[in-house]
Amino acid sequence: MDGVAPYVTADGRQIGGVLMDMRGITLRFGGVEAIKNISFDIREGEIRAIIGPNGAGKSSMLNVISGFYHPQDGEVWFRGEKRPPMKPYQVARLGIARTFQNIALFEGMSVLDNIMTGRLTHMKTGLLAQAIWKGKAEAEEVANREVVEKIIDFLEIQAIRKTPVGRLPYGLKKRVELARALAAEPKLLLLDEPMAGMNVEEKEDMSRFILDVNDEFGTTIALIEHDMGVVMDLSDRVVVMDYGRKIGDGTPDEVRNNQEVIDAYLGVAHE
Amino acid sequence: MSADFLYGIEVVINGLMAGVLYALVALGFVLIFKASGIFNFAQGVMALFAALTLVGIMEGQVPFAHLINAVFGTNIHHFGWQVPAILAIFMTVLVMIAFAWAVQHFVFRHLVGQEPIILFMATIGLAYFLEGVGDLMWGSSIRTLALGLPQGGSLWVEEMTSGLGGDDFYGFFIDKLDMVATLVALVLVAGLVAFAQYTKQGRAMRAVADDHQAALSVGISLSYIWVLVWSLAGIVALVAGIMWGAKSGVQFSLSLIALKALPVLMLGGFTSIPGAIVGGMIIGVGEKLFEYTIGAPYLGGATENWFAYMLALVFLVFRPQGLFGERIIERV
Amino acid sequence: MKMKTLAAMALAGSMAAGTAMADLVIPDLSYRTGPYAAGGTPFSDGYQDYFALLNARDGGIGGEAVRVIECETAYNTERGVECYEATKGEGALIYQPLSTGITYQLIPRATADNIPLHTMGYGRTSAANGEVFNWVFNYPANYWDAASVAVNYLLDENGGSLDGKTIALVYHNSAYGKEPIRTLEELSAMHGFTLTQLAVDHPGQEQKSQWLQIRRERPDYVLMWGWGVMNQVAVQEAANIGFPMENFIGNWWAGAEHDVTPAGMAANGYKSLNMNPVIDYPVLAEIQSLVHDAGNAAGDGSHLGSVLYVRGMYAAMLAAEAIAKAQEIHGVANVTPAMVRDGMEALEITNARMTELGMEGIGPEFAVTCQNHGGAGQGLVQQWNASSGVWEPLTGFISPDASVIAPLVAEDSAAFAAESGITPGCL
Amino acid sequence: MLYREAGDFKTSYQADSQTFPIAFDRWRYWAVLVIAFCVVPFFVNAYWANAILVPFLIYAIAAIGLNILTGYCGQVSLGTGGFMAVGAYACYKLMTSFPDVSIVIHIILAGGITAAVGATFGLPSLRIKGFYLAVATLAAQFFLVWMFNKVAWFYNYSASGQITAPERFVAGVAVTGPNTAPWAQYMICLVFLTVCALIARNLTRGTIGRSWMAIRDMDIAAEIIGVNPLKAKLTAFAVSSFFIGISGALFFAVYLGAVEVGEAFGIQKSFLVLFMIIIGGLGSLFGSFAGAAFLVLLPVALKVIGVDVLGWPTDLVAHLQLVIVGGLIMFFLIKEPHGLAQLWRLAKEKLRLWPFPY
Repeated sequence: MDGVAPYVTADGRQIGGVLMDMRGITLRFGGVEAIKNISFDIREGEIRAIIGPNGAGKSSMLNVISGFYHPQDGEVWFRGEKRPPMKPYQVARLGIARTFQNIALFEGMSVLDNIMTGRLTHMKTGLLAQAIWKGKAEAEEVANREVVEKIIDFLEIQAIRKTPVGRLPYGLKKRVELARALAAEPKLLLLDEPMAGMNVEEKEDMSRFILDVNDEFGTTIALIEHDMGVVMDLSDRVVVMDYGRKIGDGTPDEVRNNQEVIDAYLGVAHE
Repeated sequence: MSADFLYGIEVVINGLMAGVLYALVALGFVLIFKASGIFNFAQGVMALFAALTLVGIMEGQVPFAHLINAVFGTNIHHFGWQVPAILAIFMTVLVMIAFAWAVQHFVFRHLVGQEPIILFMATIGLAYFLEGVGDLMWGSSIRTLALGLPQGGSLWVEEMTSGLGGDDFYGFFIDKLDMVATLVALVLVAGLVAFAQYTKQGRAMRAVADDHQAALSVGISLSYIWVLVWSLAGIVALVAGIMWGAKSGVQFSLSLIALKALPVLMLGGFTSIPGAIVGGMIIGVGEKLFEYTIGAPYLGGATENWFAYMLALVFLVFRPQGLFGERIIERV
Repeated sequence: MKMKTLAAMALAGSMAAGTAMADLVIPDLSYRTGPYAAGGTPFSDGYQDYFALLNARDGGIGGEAVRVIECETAYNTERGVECYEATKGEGALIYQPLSTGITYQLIPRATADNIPLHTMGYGRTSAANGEVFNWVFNYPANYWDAASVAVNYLLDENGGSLDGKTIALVYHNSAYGKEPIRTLEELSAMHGFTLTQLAVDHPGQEQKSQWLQIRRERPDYVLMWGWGVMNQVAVQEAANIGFPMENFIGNWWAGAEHDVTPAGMAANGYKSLNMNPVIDYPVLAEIQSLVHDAGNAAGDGSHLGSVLYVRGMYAAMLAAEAIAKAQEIHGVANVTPAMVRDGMEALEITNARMTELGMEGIGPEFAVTCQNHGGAGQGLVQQWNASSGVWEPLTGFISPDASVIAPLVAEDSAAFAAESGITPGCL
Repeated sequence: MLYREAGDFKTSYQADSQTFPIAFDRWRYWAVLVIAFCVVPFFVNAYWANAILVPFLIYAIAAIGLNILTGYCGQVSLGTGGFMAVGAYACYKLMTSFPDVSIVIHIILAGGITAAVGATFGLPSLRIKGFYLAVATLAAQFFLVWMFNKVAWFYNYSASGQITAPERFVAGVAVTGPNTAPWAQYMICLVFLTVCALIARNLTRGTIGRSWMAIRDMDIAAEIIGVNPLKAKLTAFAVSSFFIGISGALFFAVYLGAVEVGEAFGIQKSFLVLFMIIIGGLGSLFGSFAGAAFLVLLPVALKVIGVDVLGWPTDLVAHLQLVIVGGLIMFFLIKEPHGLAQLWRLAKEKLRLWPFPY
């Protein structure tokens, strides 16, 4: 897969070189192998989907990428460098942001504050300057607020800016979570089932946002999704997982015609 | 065997028994926490209240006499009768059940579904309230608990073991009250376990502890179960109050024994009954052994209070899930 | 009623103003709640009942009625400060805080406000040096006296020598409990006994370690500086390990009825120091008839004649005598706190006077001077008779070893004077 | 009708993120400050200073400190008493070792020392969570009190084991020692409280505050979006302990003047300050003030009503006081589980919509 030259997609987006390369990842919990020797890459500017039935190890893979799980075997390469074992917050600082399957917003804070937490990796003033506030800390706050306001405008959530997150309906929470991840201005955005539990209309909205993010900010996106229709429409390339193994990798069309993938989804018994 | 070594064993034995006494207090915490997720700050005060009530009933004291006298200018103190211990214990149990019902009915029924910190805070209020009510009902002097529990070192044990060491060894000291307490604690735990395993209410209780929603959906009344666990905790508090009160008399400081139960809870876990017993023993032995070997000779003594917490703390750092907890796998 | 409500609303006003009333105001910082209520209640009852007796029998002191203002501290320092501030504006003449912690708060405050402080058998020991502590009095005896009295008693028991004996000190691990250590260390060097120190952490419900150690080491005597629940547990544990109770001696805050009753018969023979023997004083009958029977008892009346009740009454008597002395010196009936201080410094308690007051033998004879605010420092030993439920005085008043105490007092008070920038001298 | 945000447009992000977005609140805030600084000092007497105002101000600092740790960062601590003791003893040692240095610097340094101690005892928080952590902080509480009691160096080997604050001056006015005027006591505490509250406000509204709250609300998610949990928790412990240390130093030097560790900084103190922030409102600076005021004032008020107005026996009043305080706590919780601060917020929200509530 390496060495594929940059190209331009049919809708005019620029796909670059390899951004993240997972090489032979194996993850075990006790005796259970959640991920078995999986390799795949994510290229700059593309929308990469990871699909598979329940328990296939998709979320575990995402957790490996964001540094929450540490694989027993394999290497993670990011921007051409081998990534040493890292704590999740260090991974975040590399420019990898994510959303969660079961919304992980900070319920005690307002929408604005939640999104501002996405800027934490960009904010550098020291404790003392923050205690004084006037000057450095305030300037930094305002500068970052501007970035956040752009994202708020972009995701059309201006009206709920000051609302405590706990009071929002499900669909909006998902959007706020996306906003928080975007606020980090990530190089790689991981979306864990961004459309789970949404109705058709909400799914359409979310799909549009994902495409827009990719389009306008050029953000590389890796997503997990159950809704096959959505995945096939959105993504440039798809990795298919089943029981911790990779059973397919390629464009949506290639994957759609892969016999092993069809079996996995139709539920052919495993030996 | 050298006297020092034998005395070390003696310290361990006494630590075990002291640990059982701590566990008695910790049990009450565990019962309530397991079934309702409430960290009951009032457990110590409940022990005081139960013991005060027992003594008050036994002596035929008029409840709220001081308040009545102040308001109506009367001068009443006692009914003039004495109530036999067994009957008084039975009546105290009834009072604790009534208390449990009142707590559920007036307080926690209105707080269903609140965060743990808020429930905890309600028990703080309850502790204040109960302390005040206890004082108003029965007065604040030190009361003697005349249940005729055996006290003092067992001479039999002392004589049997005095030959083990040299002239410096005087035989093992084991307090008869501690033996009784251990026995009572074991019976209590066995009773609780049997209750939880073999009775309908007990099974319902465990169901609630596992999953409130699921328990509700199979038709278990949460309210009933919570009155039940508060009653049980009240009874455990009475037992703890009797055991500790036998030593010191029944007085305000009884409510402070809760502090000795907290490291036990940390170690044994807030939800495990065997954890409370084993945790209690580890704490009891640990603090006594430390005081014997290091605290008293080198640090000037009185190290037990902090050492118990330090021990639990260090233990938890290496094993955050506690003694009997399952390994925690964090998920997102 | 309405006026009272209004007064309460103008809280600040009512607290600050009001020296106008012509009564002799005596605040009583009591504690009838909290962990030490059992000790605080009888003391306060005795303190108040005696003033009530003076009012009922003599119409007060020198013709001036006494007004006692009770304020509950729950043995809590901050509440003690609140009580002090709340009552001092009422024209308080003398404070008896009955708590070492509160005493330390009040020493600088009362000194600045020129109100005398009487800390009887507790508080800051070196306050005995009246040249440094002009406004603080701790007669008739202090903690260091108590330690010395206990050792002198034991010397007497052992034919004048404690050489080779071992004495264990079981103490409350606090400033109060640590008080006697220095004195005992001096005395141990002097008399050749070995001193073992056993600290008991607050509150003291669990003393197994300490008593197992005593059982192992078998000291000849055990002294105890305890308070609150520690006392009851210690007495019980001593009985449990079979320690001979007659060799177990508590100080005067570990020798009341409630300290021994929970242990029942097992406590029989336990000894303690006291500064006020419990005997059937004629004044108690007067209090019974003139105060209690008139329905004016301070508490529920059940403590009349108990150890701490008598001590409270004794403290009240000393205060009343000082006020009378002040009235005599200054020739006015409505004395000020500063005059009461003068009265305290000129106080002389004689056997004749105590007999006259119906309290023969309640305390030692002593005279206060500017240099010595500590009195005679004498104490006696009493023993608990569990079958009759009475503390029986065992000895007469025993004197402490002034040659040991005086230098310690001088040293500590000099350190305080240096630290606080006080130039010692008489007022 | 004054209480409106309509028409009060914010034209910059600074203005939007200010402490009091509603004009009326701003006026009231300035009014409170003016009264506190320019009016009260002229009227305060010894009773009000010693029984109410000074303890309130000092407890408010401690409550702000604990609220940062517990309310903002979600780490329940029962070590407050022990940390106050560190502040007090650090202040005492500094005062007696360097008598020529200003007491203000000593108090700040005492806060700094407490911050270091607090951060050390905060280390286990990386592994231990929730009530387990609360109980673990008791280890700090008991150990520190034991240590200050046992190691004579801390109390300069004095015979009594108590520490007494020598007289110290700020700008020629005594602020510690027996000759301190009530207004001076009040002013130094007020200045410290104001500065502490401002710092706390600044920290909680910015980057570090958001990291704390993120850790509080969902620690795993916080770590994944880039919060370093070690740093966030330890700064919370340190900042919290800094404030608590200052309050301990003031408690000893300015308020009581002499303390004994077990009595002044025992476990009850830890519970008291925790009660304050819970009753006042977790994660709310206003709640810290409200809780401190509630628990300082209520007992005094009940005492005045019971003893001075109704003339009841003091012990009866003291017992009833417990019943009433306990009953009120439970009543408030049932009516409003999120503390006094939330009650206040709801009242304001109603006021904002009044007289057209729909």
